[in-house]
Amino acid sequence: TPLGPASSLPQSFLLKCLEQVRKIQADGADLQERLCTTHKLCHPEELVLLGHSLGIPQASLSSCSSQTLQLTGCLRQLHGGLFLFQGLLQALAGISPELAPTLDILQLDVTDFATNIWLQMEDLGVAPAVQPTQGPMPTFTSAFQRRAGGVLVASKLQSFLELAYRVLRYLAEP
Amino acid sequence: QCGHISLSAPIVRLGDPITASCIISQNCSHLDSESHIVWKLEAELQPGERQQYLPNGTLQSTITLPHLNRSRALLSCCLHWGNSLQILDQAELQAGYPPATPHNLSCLMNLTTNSLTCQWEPGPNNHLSTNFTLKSFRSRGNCQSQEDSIPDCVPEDGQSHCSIPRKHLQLYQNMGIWVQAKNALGTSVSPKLCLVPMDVVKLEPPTLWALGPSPELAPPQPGCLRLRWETWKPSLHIDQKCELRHQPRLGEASWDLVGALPSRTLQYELCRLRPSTAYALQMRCTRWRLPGHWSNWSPSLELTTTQR
Amino acid sequence: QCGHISLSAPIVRLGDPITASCIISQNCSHLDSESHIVWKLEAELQPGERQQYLPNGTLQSTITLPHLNRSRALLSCCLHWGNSLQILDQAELQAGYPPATPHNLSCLMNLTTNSLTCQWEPGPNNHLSTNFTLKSFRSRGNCQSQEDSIPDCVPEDGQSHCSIPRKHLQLYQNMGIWVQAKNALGTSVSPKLCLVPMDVVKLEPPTLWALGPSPELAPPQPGCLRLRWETWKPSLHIDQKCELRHQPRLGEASWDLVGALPSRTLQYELCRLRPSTAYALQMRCTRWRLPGHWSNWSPSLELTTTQR
Repeated sequence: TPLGPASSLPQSFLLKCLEQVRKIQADGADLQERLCTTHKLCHPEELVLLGHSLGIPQASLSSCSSQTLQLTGCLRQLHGGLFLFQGLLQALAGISPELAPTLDILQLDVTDFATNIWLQMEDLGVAPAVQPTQGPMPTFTSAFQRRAGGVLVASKLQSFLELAYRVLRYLAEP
Repeated sequence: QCGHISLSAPIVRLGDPITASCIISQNCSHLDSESHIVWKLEAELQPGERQQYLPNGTLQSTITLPHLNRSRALLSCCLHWGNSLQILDQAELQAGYPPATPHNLSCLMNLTTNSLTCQWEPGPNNHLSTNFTLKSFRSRGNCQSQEDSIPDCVPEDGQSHCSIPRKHLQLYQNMGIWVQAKNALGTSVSPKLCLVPMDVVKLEPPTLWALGPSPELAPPQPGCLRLRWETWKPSLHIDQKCELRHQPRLGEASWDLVGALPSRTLQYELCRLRPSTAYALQMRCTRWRLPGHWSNWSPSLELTTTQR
Repeated sequence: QCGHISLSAPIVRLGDPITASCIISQNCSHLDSESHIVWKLEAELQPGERQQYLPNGTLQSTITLPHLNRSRALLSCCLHWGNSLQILDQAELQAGYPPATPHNLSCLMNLTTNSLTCQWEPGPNNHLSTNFTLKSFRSRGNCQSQEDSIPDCVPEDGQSHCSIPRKHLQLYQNMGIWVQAKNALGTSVSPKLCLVPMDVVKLEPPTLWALGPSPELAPPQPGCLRLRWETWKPSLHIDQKCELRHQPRLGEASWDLVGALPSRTLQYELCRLRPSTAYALQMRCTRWRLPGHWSNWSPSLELTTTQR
């Protein structure tokens, strides 16, 4: 049964989600800044062609748009997207010694956020019957590809979080 | 082996009795009917041993020390030989108490080290080597049920604090945490804490800056001060509310408080102060509307109000 | 792989040429006859590439940078696509020099850490990651023949000293010691030292004490001072000779030296000094009749001679 808009989501859950989004955005910005300063990879637009060949999947938040907000679908897409980014960040392992700590924190924060949404869906009885399984992930075969992949994944993550933040803010408005 | 001591127990409670027996084998080759085993506790001879020859010709002596009142003592099994007393074996006796219950367990989430640091009071010295372990598990509800366990956190020797690294934490989920103390005489566990790491974040104070005169701004009113502040950088993602307190630097006036301020402002004007007076200002913040601890008060920012 | 750079050599000598080729495969799927590979060194476009289509349809471009003058540089293989320049692969170019010969190798035997500490000067920066290793072996004669080798001593990152632990040392036998420097462009070795650890002991200075007046002793003569000294405790087993120097604390007089003193005395009288004058006394010692280094001078002991 789809949920009514904000009514059923606890305020503390929404406030925690907003806090987590801000943290992940900060982690992501830190990763992007380090990729730029350390490896001179500063613009995702320069890596579009490479991105196509690597086949980096896209996460959709279509059920979260303000016009057609469908809460259960939105929560599931939010979780699905975060779960996808967990896999992508994992695939970037070995990116470079300087970036590894930043990538680890980013991955932990994304995983925490995904878990919180899953647990909330379970509490509301709208969680999918089965935990999602990770689809095929791009294989990064060189240090350069992991760094270029890092730029592309971080930039997609920021766009995803921007959308998520907007819908969570809307849901949290009293 | 020439002589061998065996103990009723290697470690006993302080003041309890302890029984030791010493067997001296034939290959000590100096045994004869007059041979007599002598016991020494540290340097003092101990009376009251019972000695007997065993069928296989070995000599056995047994002694019971009624009250072992020292946490460490050396027990020696000796034999008169010529005019000397020969030490044939030694055993270290240990006595103490089972560990007291660790108490005052408290934890703080450290945003710079990204770890949850817990500390406790170990209780009185029990004279024995005691291992403390910080145990924890993740839980959905209020820590009644255990979801999945977290690896034990073993503090450095003699330390009464331990830090659980970020990779074992779920910052927004409940965790059950307690301390276990274990030594040779027993085990004790502290009362259990149930907390969410992000709800016990240790916030550092915000930073206050004076706002210098600037072309876009009219000069401040007499009896007013202009300042701005920003919360501690690692907590920028956390919504907070802050409090400002101020008092004239000289004289005995107590602090005045301005509450419920936003966690960041580019420009704030504090008025209804005495003109041309030097003031000390301090600020602290707390995570808000979500639970959290107040930070300490910031160092003082000293500003002087303009003349009338 | 969409694009792949291969280099003539990952590391070249500074100023040498370097050739790179970039192959762009079909699965970049945007290749057409107008496609043009562009090379960038850091942010600057590099002219002079030679491009060709290979039989299997892949596009290959080769470029030679005549002089690589930067120790680190990022080379990018790019492709015009729409109105953007797409980066398809990057390679980190490194340039530097083979390691200079490490020089000024010297070693001291440290009696407190019980290790032989050697230090050297690495020579000018060669811009490449260079591993220094302190190598040594035990030898009967004057290090011409190697008896048995000693494990390599690897200094901590960036350090130009290393300590060989006591368990690898025979303190009274000859040792051949040298430093090897190795990087991607070559290896160099320092001149070899041949030494006996105990002959290069680093002695700490002796300790001087004033001799207070005492009943058994007659008061010191005017112009005389009484003192005693003792060599550094860890070197008490080493026969030493010592030197005492003294100078009036005030004024410009230079140091006066008293040589060949025993390494320990319970009471020494220094005379022919100016009466009622404050003197500074210092002492140093060296292993003697066996070879050794002089210790530093001890801190000053300040004594004043009695009136006439």
